[in-house]
Amino acid sequence: MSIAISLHNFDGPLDLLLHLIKTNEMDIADIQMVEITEQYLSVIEHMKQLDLDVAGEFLLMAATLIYIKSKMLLPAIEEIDGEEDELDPRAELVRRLLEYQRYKDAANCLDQLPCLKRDVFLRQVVASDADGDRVDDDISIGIYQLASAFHHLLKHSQVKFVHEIVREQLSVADFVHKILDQLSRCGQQSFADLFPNGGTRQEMVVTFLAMLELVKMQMIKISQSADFQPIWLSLAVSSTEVDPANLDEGALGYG
Amino acid sequence: MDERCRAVAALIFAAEHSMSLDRLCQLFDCSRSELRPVIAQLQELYPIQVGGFYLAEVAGGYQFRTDPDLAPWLSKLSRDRPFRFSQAALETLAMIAYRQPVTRGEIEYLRGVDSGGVLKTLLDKGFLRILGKKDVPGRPLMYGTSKHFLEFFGLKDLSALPTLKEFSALEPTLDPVVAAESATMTDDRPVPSHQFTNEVEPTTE
Amino acid sequence: MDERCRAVAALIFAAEHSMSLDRLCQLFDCSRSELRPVIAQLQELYPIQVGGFYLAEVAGGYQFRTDPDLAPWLSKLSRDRPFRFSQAALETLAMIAYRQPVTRGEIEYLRGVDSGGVLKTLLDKGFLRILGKKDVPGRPLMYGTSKHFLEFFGLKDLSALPTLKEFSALEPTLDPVVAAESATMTDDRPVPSHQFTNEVEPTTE
Repeated sequence: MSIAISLHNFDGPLDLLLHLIKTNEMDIADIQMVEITEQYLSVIEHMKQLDLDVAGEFLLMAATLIYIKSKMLLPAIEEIDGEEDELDPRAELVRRLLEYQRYKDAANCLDQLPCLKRDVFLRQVVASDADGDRVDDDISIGIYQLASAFHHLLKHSQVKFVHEIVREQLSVADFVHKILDQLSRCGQQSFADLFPNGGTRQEMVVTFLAMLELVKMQMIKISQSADFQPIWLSLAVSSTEVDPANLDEGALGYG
Repeated sequence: MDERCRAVAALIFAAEHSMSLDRLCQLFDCSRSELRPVIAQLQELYPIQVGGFYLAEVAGGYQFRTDPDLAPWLSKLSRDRPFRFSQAALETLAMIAYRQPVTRGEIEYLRGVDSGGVLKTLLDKGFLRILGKKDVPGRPLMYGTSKHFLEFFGLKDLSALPTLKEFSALEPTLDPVVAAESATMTDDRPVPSHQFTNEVEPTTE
Repeated sequence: MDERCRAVAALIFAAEHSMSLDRLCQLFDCSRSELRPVIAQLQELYPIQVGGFYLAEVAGGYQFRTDPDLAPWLSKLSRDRPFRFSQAALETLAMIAYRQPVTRGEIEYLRGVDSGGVLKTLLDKGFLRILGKKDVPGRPLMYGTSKHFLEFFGLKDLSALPTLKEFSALEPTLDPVVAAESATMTDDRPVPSHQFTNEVEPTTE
């Protein structure tokens, strides 16, 4: 048999199977499993060699065919538990094929009906009522159109949805004062203690900025005794020299 | 013909879609039994294959359409190529037309392939409607054909679908799973599948 | 009538604009003198004030038109025509159906345009009902869908609306909008949302 068959010509594994059965002039009720399975597999194999994507459905059917074939090769064993109606392993497949064949025929029937704009034409509607919005064409509105409209709305919405942030006005100046306060009180403080547990990310960032500002203004010193040891912060000026007036937001450049 | 008779013809002629008897009754404020003879008279006046177009009974109503045998002449008129169904779309549509209400899973079992894309296309083109959710685990959506489907294929209603002899004879022997599912179908489905003629756009009171 | 005569009638019937004699000659590849008797024959078949509409000679061509004296009936048709959804109305209704209770501001935020007119139309047509006032500054009205809405769409209840997840399952590629949307839906149905702005897209933290 020529293998000049493209899987794309087939609507699915059932379609391909029907084609093979017909070309072999087999009785659909008495499919020769060995032959059909072989041919089916060779088509699939051929497609694979051409590096074409063989859809999962076709492979699933291949597995089914092999299973049925092997089941038929086994001698029929008397069921011990008295299950008498030993079904033909092909029965389910045959039923599906017949059913599928029927809908294929039905599809042909539909195609032969006179179709709008192909065989039959309607009077062109004269746009008489130009009032209001453009109305939906000739589709009566149903649930699908409703869901579709919402989907479309979300997809094409002009509005950019950004997470709404309530900006907490954390001031660097406040944190500068806070650090200076703490250092005036206890002389020195470890870097880790500047970030108490439970602080938000924003608080941490602002605290760190405040610390850098203080270093820049040479108001604090940072020291570490050795690598990986705690980092210590201490005042570089006497606490009386600290002039809070210079340390507002504007002066720090965060205004 | 009397004025009402002429007016009925003019209204059917002018309407955008097939005009149901109910809508005509509403517009003329009279009963169906009063209008039936009027329609019969018009069908006699505008028969098929006489005057180029005829009064057709379509999608639960009436509509003037060109004679199908004149298609070759008319195709010269339309600039855009006629809409063509792919084999996959046609098969899927046939399954839904004959088996509705039907779920995507049932369609895929019958076709043996994934059918999401085809379903979406058919829904987008207005050939299908969602009939509700099936009362089985997972509550899958149930599909059926739309009024546009009937209009497109020039069908009076679903019973006008071509009968397939073996088709109906073998129908009960669908796979056991689907059969079982159908058995558990609740009686109060959102839309009875056979009452398609009632699906005409709702009227405003 | 012969086929050409019927074809001429059908072409005039189906054409978008009035059909000129020249265009007909071109389509049928024949001379004006050949077609004139055909037109005359059709004018006899479709005379004015007999069958509701007639073959009229207008602006350099031919066209079927309804009898002028039937105008009152035809204006009744356009006046009483069933409510047709505009895209704006459908979008707004969809949004309310899926998001209820929802305020006008929230609708306008998502649609990006003023929606007062559409809301009023939908309220007038009975698709909506007012669910109360939202407990935020300004106390805006909250909208939801009505019982008529359910009847119109053949829905048993709101849970019968397909979720966007089910909807997008028809498409081979799940688009990010729906992915994000579904993520916010814990339940398998449209969830009434009070925190509208936070639900559309997941936060970026």
